[in-house]
Amino acid sequence: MTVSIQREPIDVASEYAQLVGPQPDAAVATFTGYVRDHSDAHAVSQLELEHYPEMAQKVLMALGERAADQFGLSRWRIVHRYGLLDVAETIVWVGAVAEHRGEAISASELMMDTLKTDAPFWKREQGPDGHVWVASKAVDQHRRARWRSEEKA
Amino acid sequence: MTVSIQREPIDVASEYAQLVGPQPDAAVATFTGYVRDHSDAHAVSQLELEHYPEMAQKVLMALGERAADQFGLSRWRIVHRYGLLDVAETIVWVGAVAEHRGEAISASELMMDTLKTDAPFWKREQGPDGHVWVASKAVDQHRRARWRSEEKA
Amino acid sequence: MGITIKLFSSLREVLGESEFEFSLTELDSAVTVAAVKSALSQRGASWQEALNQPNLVHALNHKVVYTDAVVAAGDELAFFPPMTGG
Amino acid sequence: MGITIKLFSSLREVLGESEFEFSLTELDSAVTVAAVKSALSQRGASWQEALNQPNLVHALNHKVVYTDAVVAAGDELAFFPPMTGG
Repeated sequence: MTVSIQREPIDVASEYAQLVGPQPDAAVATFTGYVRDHSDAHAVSQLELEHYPEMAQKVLMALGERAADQFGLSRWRIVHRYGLLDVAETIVWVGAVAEHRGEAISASELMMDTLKTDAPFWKREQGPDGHVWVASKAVDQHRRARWRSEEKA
Repeated sequence: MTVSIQREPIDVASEYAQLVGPQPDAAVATFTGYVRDHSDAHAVSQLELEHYPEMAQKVLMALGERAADQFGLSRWRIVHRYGLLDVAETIVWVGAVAEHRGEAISASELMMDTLKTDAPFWKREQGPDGHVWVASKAVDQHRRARWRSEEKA
Repeated sequence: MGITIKLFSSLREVLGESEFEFSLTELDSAVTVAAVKSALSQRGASWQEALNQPNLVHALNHKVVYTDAVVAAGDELAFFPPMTGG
Repeated sequence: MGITIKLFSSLREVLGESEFEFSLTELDSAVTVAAVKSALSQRGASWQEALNQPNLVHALNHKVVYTDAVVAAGDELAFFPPMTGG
């Protein structure tokens, strides 16, 4: 299945329809992330997403393939934005299709937890005091670590 | 937020758009279940969903409210079909909106695991040997039990 | 004392009824779900068997209960096999 | 030996460069990421500081590596702070 790294907003309805196709498998889980109007500390008016294109493409493909392998997905898709985003715009969308709900839901969670820490994207928030690079969060490292024991060597 | 128990197919794109609204919160998780063309043992050509309308409405509302309370959801929605369904039609759709992805994803999983065993719907499959009532699965009881320790008295 | 009985899924199918009014005139005021099951079981072997299957679920006024729950006049008591929605 | 260096996010911003070719003529063939970092650190205090921040990530040909990874001619070596996508 496929990855899209794009400047354009994510068309969730279209992505969903393409993911499931005309004969859907039994279980479809999706996750969408949107730009918040605040961070922990201050208001946010815009979000800039810098990325490392070639590496991001490879990391997201490997991540989707790992999730498909681990959870027996029949279909999956990862879409990630870059560039300048307004509040309430889409940032990321993942979709996972499987025979059973547990597999689809866990795969979507694995994809999100892993791309947060492993995919080369960097967020810069436009707040009241100018641009601020977003710091990596301990909770994200912790959530990422939950999946590490199940990884292959 | 709301529950719909309906005969009509679920319009996933429309449900999604109504769930998130014009100013989405940061994290949106959804799950959709579709009619499979097979069960563990045989081919399935149609699925009939019987339900207990008044109780189903109450159970699904209580379940959504519990998920909202436990995971701090800003919005949620549960849609469940009844009646005669063809293969590849939608059966169920849940959506959960929260500040953080872990909460949205866990809430969607809680809603699915709990409605499978607690909401008064019964599936009857049309297979090669006629209609067969679907038996309750041990895996569903097991998944349901994971959430029990976190329930309030 | 009159209550409404509802049957769903395989119970409805096997017993050929989905909803009916049921009176328990001979019983005292503290009627339990177990007592209603006993009374209904006297309708015949198919009722006896269907109402004593090990996984039977009892819902009193739309809430799952144990057989020691007390039933009052006007209540709705439903019997059905384990739920299989979703 | 020539390699391509890429810098992202706060490193790119602080150091004012995003991509450049870098030669390590004076080093032998077994050049590590650590050796490249040392060589680049001699460009000045801001380089020294930026390349020695505790959470610096090193990606060699699009793969995260430790500082003992060996760099070959034509490789692409990127430096950046922890990723914050999603």
